[in-house]
Amino acid sequence: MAELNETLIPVVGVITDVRIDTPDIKTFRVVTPEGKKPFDHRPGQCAMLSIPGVGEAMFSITSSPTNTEFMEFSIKKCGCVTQWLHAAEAGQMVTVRGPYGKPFPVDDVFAGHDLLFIAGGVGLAPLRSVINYCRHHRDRYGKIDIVYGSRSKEDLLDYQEIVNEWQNDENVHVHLTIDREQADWDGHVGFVPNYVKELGFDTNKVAVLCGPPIMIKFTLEGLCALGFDKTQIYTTLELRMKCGVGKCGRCNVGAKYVCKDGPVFRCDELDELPGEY
Amino acid sequence: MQTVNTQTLIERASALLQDGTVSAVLGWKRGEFDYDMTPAVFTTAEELAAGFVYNDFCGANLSKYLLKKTREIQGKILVFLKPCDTYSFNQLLTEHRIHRENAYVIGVPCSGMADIHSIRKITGEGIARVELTEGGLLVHTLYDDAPVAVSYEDAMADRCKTCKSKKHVAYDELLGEEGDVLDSHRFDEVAKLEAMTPDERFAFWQGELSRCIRCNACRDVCPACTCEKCVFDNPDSGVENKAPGGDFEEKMFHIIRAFHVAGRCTDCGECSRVCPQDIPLHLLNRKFISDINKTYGEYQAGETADQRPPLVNFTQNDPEPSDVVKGGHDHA
Amino acid sequence: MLKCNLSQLDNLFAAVAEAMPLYLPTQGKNGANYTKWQAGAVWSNTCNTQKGPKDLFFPQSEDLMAFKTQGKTIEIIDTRNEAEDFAVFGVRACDVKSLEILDRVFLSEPKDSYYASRREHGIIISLACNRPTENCFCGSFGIDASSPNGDVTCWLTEDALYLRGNTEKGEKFMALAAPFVTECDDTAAEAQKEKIQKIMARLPLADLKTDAFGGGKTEEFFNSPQWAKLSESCLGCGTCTFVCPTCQCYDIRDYKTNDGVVRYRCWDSCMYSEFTRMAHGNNRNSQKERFRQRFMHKLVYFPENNDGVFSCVGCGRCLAKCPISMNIVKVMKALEGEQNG
Amino acid sequence: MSELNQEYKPLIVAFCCNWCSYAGADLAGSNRLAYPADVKIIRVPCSCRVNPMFILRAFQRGADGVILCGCHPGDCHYTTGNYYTRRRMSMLFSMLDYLGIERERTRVEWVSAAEGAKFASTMNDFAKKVASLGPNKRLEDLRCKP
Repeated sequence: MAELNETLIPVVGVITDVRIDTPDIKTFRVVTPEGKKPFDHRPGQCAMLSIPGVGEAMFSITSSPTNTEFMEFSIKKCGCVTQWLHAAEAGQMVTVRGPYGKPFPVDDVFAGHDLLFIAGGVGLAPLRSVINYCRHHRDRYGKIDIVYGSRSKEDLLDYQEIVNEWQNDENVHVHLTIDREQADWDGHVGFVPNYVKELGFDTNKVAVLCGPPIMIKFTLEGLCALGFDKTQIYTTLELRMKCGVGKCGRCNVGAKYVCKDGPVFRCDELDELPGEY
Repeated sequence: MQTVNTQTLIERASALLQDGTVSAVLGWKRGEFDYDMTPAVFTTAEELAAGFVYNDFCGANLSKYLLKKTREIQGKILVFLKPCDTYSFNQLLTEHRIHRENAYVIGVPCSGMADIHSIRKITGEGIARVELTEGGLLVHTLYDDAPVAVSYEDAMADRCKTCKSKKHVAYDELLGEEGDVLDSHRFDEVAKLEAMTPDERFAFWQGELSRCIRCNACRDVCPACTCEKCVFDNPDSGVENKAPGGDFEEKMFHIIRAFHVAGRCTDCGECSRVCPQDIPLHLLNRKFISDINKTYGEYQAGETADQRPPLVNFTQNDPEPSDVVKGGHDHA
Repeated sequence: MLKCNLSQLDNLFAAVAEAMPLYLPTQGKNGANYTKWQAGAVWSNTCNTQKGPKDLFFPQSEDLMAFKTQGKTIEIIDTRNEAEDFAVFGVRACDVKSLEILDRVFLSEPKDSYYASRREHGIIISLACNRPTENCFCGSFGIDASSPNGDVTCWLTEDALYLRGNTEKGEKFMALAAPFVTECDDTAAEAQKEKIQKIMARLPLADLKTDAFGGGKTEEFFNSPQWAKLSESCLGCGTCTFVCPTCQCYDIRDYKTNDGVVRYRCWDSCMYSEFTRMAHGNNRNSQKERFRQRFMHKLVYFPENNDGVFSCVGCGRCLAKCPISMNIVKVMKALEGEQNG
Repeated sequence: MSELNQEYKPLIVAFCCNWCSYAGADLAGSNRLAYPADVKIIRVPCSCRVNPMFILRAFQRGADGVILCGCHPGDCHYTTGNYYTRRRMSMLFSMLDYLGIERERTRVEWVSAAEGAKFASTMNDFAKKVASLGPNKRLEDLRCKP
């Protein structure tokens, strides 16, 4: 029996680093006790993290697959598992299993195209993996635009990485915005959907959206107004999950399971599904 | 056999809809068979004519639905309540759980409800049709050429055999004759268990409660279980649970549930009626009722709408726990 | 075809039980249920058992693994054990089919090793239904109650049980049964089959049609106004899901024992209010949405993902058990009626 | 059997109210009055803070007996808390008895801050009674057994 592979049984992971990103988001670096990356993944895929006795929850893997050393998860304090994690220090073990879900089509659909990433708040977490993947394979993609907004400067996730790395890349354009005026901020102020309209992108590209539902809704409308077709726009969904492999029965939207058929969906595919997400 | 019939109720309900007294009617809807009625809301005379039914199989206690319905409805909702249901209604009023002004209660007399499970015990499976006649029920099965005659007495739900009251304790309007509070002998079964040795009692309850599948039907149907969020659903309560993880969890669930409704349970018997595993859950509630009666004086929850339940009350001279839990047998 | 005289049946059960655990329906306080055969047990031929044989393959609650934690360290303990051979006797056609439906979930990649192990070791001895109930509608889902699948198929007549081995696993059972059976032709079994088919045709729900449902019909039914009416009096209890032989939703939970943590899974119900509740919200907030999910899953979503196979076998348990008598038959008729009318 | 029982040390959980019984336990300690070391005291603000679930939970987690101590009726720090306790526990213990759970495993005792000796003798007596019953088998959770 022991030789039989069982996806529900996780492996042990060690948190080697906890980075405080924003007042309510921390990024956790996880490796196996041997110091290796727990498993390989593709951009956009998720993993189940758990603390025995507390619970198990699904998180998107925010580090790029091209990072072979470790895995990172940016986690917002929200429920009981995340609260517990936020209290954890380096050296704490957790359990991890995965990878789960369908990744972004980075090697086929995205290849050769200009890319537009739009994120709001902690919504950057799932996109960070794919952005860094594309940056790593820079020659495979055209121009990369990143629109990222949050409540305040302090709430911008991965701010150091954005400023120190992303903005210095050739042909990568980062557009940051925050919701309200702030003393030490000389950048754009305003909500993401409006900013996207202001920036007015050409439609010859693939767009990837992630953020709170209300932001997705209005940004999607904005993109369509700019002339984008829904087949050009990708987003990710999040629902309650227990198994991660389409068997426990709770994360379905219509006939699709977010854990198995998602979390990445093309926006025209979402239109086919009932609005239960 | 019920003294009021479908037609009487439809006529009265239609009239009340028509003159604007009520805007909806809570009753029972005809099913696939003669015995599977579903509680339903009707808003027009046409709907009533098409689906409303009232007969010996309309046993469901509709009072709990008022919790939601009287809060969301515009105008009044008409509800038909049997005598035992009116006790639940009063108890809900006591606890300020329903909006009285949005309910229009018609008391319907009840001569005891039939229960398809009681009938199946006599006729076996495969009931094609149940005919209600003057003398009793004629049950046509899929297999016997001649229908099987079942007396009303035999067809009755267990809870109706020990009916505590034919009297409506709350209503806006009453159909038929008012009945009396009965001397029901409903504590006989409790006394029988009390007379057993602890070992026998343990064996009995172990056998019963171990069948529990934690479907929560007993809780969800119970008119006394009206918490917005049950402790057993609350992850912060420390007892949240979904499956009987072992013998203990089942006992814990049922003891605590019975305790939470102790002094508030009107003994309507819905818990035992809905249990898919046939666990006599009412015997837990009745034990509390019987103990309360014996220890703190006779008390019938829901008798009036302004009583203070005995477990949120006290006197300075209450007996000590060691005196209450007495008698029975010594443990070997 | 083999024949076992009814007088020999208990000896047959005893011989099988000697070799491996044997589960069969016996009459309990609340009707027939699968129990482990012991000397003196009386097999019940009642149609149908209160709960299906699902529990034997996918128990209501089972341990998945254990953890030892100390300070910051965690040790994972694989507590899995290979199941031992066991036999289940008297499984009806609907319930046999329900296992095939569960297979589609649990045996699709990645396989669920807990279920797979039990499935691999469980021998299903099915039995044709001599006396189906008024709640039965397996025929609507293309199931033939007179000729169930399974590792061994049996027919019962007045005086004998007729057995036909279907699989290699079934032969294991047949070998154990060998001392109590004799060879015979299939005349008696065929006659019994015919009898059953006649009964099936005149069941009250025999004309229930499934044509209106199936994959790709989400749009057609999801926004139906019927859902509000149908779910109006639903209590939100889990009875229908727990007695359903094809419902397979589960929850994974941790239990802190006095010296560690056990991670177990248990049946869950889409009817429960917290089934899809997350820290930041719930995508099925009302009972209407939860109720709709259950039936849409059985009649549309599941067939869409599984070659048109419905996730209902017409066993009739939800008809018999629902506290408010709301069930899949009423749902199907209401939705279909709306479509036609 | 009796020999075995002398060996056997039951685990007792004692819920003690902060104002009287806990102080009573304290006094028993400072007066060097002996009571069994297997009595685990849980301090509660008032005896009526003890939810019936606490009692069942204690049994689940391995207690062989559960005793609840509070101020004497009439002396409650919160005036009436222990009157409610008295009714609740009467009903709960009666229910446990009804389910066949040995009634000597549960007890309510009123112990004031001055009654160190009563605390010790109560615990000694309760522990002896529970010991004579042997381990709690009827309200145990097997998952919590080693």
